[in-house]
Amino acid sequence: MHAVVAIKQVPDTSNVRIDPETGTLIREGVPAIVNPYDIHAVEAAVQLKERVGGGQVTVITMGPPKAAEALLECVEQGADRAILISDRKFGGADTLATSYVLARAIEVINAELPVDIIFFGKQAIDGDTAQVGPGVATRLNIPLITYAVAIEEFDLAARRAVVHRRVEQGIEVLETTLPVLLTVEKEIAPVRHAPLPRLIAAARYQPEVWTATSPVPFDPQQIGLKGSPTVVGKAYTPAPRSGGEVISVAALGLDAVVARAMAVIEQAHIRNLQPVTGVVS
Amino acid sequence: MNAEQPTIPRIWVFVEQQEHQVHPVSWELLGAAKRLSADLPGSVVEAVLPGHQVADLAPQAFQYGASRVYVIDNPVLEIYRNLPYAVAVSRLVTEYRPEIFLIGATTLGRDLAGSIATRVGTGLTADCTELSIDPANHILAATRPTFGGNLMATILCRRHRPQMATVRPRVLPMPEPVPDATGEVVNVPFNMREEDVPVKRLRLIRAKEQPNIEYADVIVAGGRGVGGPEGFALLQELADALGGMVAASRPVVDAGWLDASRQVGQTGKTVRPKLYIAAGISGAVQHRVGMSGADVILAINTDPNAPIFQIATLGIVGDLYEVIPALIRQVKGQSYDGQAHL
Amino acid sequence: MTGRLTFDAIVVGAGPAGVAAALTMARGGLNVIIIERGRFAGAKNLFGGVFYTHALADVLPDYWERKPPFERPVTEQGYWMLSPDSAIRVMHKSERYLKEPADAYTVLRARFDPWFAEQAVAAGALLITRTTVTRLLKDERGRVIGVDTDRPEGQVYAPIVIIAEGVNNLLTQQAGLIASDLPPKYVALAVKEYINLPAKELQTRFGLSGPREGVAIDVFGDVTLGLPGTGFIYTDQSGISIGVGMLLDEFVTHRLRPYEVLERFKRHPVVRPYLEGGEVREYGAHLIPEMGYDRMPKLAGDGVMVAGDAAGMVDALHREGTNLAITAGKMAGETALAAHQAGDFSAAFLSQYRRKLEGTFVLQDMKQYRRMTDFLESSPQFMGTYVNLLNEAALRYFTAHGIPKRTMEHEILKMVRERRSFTGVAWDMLKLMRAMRG
Amino acid sequence: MNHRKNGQTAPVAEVELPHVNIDDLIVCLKYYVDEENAHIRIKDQAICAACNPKPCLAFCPAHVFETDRHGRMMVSYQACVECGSCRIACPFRNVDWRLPRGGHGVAYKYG
Repeated sequence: MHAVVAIKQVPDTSNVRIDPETGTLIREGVPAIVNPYDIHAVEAAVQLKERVGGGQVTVITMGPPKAAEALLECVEQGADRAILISDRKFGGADTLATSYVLARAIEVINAELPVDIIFFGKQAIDGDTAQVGPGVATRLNIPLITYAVAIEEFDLAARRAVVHRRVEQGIEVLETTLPVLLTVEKEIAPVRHAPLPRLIAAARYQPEVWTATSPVPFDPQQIGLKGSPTVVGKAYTPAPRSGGEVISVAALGLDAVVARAMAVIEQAHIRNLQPVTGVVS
Repeated sequence: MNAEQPTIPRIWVFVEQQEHQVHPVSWELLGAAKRLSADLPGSVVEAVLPGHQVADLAPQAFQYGASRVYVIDNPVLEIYRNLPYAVAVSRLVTEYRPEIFLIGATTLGRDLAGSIATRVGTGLTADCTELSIDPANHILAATRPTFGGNLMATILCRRHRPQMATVRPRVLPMPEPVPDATGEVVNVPFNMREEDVPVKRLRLIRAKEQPNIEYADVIVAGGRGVGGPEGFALLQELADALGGMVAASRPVVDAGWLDASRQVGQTGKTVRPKLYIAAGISGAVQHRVGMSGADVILAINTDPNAPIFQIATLGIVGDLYEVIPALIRQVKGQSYDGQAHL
Repeated sequence: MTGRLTFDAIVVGAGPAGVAAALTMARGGLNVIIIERGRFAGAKNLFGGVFYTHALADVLPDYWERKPPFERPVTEQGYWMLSPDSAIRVMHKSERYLKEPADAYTVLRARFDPWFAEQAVAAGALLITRTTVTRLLKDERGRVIGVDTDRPEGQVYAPIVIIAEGVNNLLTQQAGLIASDLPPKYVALAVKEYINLPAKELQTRFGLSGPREGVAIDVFGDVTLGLPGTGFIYTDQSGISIGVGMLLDEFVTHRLRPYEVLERFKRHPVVRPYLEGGEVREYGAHLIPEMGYDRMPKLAGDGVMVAGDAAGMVDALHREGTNLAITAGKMAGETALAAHQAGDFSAAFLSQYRRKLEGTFVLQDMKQYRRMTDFLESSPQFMGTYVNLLNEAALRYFTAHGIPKRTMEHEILKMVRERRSFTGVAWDMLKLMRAMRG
Repeated sequence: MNHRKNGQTAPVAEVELPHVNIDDLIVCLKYYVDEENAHIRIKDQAICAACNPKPCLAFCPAHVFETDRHGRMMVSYQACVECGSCRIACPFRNVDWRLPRGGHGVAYKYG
């Protein structure tokens, strides 16, 4: 069994703060972490490897040299091989260019050792686009299952798997051929505390570094800014939330206050809500 | 091919239906497309409706503003799967070359949009909250939150067409349907066979999920001011009436009135509901970082100096035991039951 | 994996003591593992101190070329003595402080400690983070032979374990080097905030001419409500470290919330202008062992040594700790090297660690100030009465216009007598001298 | 335990401390909360119930300890900065305190 996991190093957005004076992001001291969904993807790959009795887990990332740290954490978690795709020429990539680079890398990895399954986290917490996984599956022309929460069956001999996927109505149970690409929710596999020998192995591990030209060339037209149809027109911090009106029951009376509250509830336009769970009738 | 007048700027909206039920975001997008159309001279608003035996949904699309509906009907489209949908819609896009293509950022839409954009080789801005036409060059300015909502980015796609965007449900207003509106139905042939689809749906488990306040659209949260676990029954009643969930600030969880999974704030969860009702919550920074991303905040507190009022859309100084029962009566009268009202 | 994980030496904790020990041993050719529970070295560390470079230069002579992430050199230092509304400030500024590298720097630990740990890694030590050592492994004769961690397959073996676990000395107790937890009367609790201010603004406020100048201030008196303890204000690169520490016992006895004591300090009329407009970027709390020389643990046992805060190596009077830790770590490392050479890891052999330390400032200073904690605790007038008295005397002195000087002096003396008898003053002075002499 | 004589103590009781909402302070801290394992536990609630005047409610620098209205001692270990004060200063040694699992708990950014 050969699984490839694509991961991303992201700033821990739960710790991003806005400087109230300048209105800019305070990046100082914001730790870089493995995208939280991706570490579950790695765990899922490692557990699958254990389940089928062996194989290889290859983890890849596109990013700056510092992203090697994130790969090492995946090696601790049980990945066997780690590849950092890093080159200034890849900079400024949007989801289309990123999916090209990852798909091309996976093709090369597949040529060395055929790949049976590819894992992505369901989305990265810095961009939240959830588009790179679907893009890679499309480029590789293999089945895509997003929001996967469990792998019920995985049959290498029959080249098929049964995967559970979260949708609005509940859990969809899908049968797919292999190879398949999954983007995963955290439920796919709880992250285990990595064994100490793995930490020691990772501390001594050097990830491979691939550039835009070596060991394989990437199409310069499809990478980085050049390969990205979208550009950021402007970026700004949302205006800090300011309070609206404050009214009091004592001054206006209960009826008037409730009427104002109802108008505000109306403003949230929640009437056309789809229920979070349950049947859409 | 019948790619008539490719110069007409077409604004397309993907009509998402499952089990013959259209997701409301599709209508919201038609409303948005209408507004964009006003800023894009000569443009038309059209809808794409794939599925099996769904042609009868087309009139609804006309009512919400589409002048034409492309119906792609095939049994392989009965249940949504990525491949047949991506192939069918991509072919249509290649044929008609729309200027703009909008898709709801739902589970289905997010699964589909990236595949279409990759097949067509164009740019996609995911999960937008705002759309407009840049008046200078008539291109789509799609704005989306990033870095966990701490930064807004306006994304442009200058040279590739269509300009694709997925848009979050319920961030755009629901347009009023025009009852007698009509339009043209274009039946698009699509002849993929079931044996060409590598993914089969074996079953659907319709299960109630574990309560997770992070996904809730309406949250009624209580703080120390609620006074005790009994008060949360009242908050639960309001939450039920609004189709939402109950949450709490740290002191409440510390006191054991509510489970830790319901805690909002720095050491709890970060929520981003449409409506956040804060009852008896003073609003320490610790709590505010967890909920200030809510669209609308209604705060009820007896203390007029409570910091929560600094960020509330509407602050009510008063006794929550007086205000909330009155709210419950009003809300129940207007049936905010969390179900779709179409 | 099969087979034991075995190293020449295990260091518990990647603070200054542990890293100095690991660095020394790695350079001496030992296969060393440092096990740190934080996400990175320094993640759990906090101090309200000044970093003295002499000890660092001792373990890392070329440290300056390795660009340590210091905040600012200390080019002005001294004391503020606060009464509720005033301050007497005794500051020393000298051209002689302006040299590079300087004798002392302000430091933020989450920035400095990772750098220091990197130097040990560069020397060949293996740094494993995010791993908590849960217990010592001992053989049937009670000799320490390794540690267990909270990781699966987490046992590691080595003939020597150096405990540099910090003030919460759980392993030191397990090793039998100290009998029990430190009582709250011999531990200080310090809370600190890091307040961000633009470097330019900071320099203007503190009268600094540029980034190569900095201030370290110890604050006494009203800052601790007159209780034994100190406050501190240090300038960082673009921020201020401000904090207050008191014996834990005082917080317990007087039911004080540490962060409220700190807030009161920040609002003091003399302090507040320095902080104006700054943004609190971090708050933290830490214990400081102040048990003094006489209550230090045994420093070595069979297969084990202890260094740094875990061994109580703090000179509270001179706000020193990291330098004691580094020197002790180095001595422990050297002892481990000698033990490997001799093939002898017994308590008897490792006792040379203590003998080495006795030849340094570490144990000599600790011995000299052995009575300081007891003295201050039993003589609160040094913090309360005297500081207030000094402030009021100063006020009289500086505002006594038109009053005969003799009258003014008389009034001041009268004030002293009202607060504390002359014999009381004499007695206090005697006690202070004894405490200082050791 | 405390051998200080009355009268020599500075008049601490007269000092009014400014109120600080601890939540406003710990908001700037980065925690990696171990959701599954609490590293601080009360050994025996009955001892806390009988304890007077519960010094931990004051001295804990992260205000981890709080009683609910039934007097039960609640521990919000998630906010702990791991100083260890409660371990040694609880008058009844009633706090079971360990180090959080490796990598969890507070992570200072400045320190």
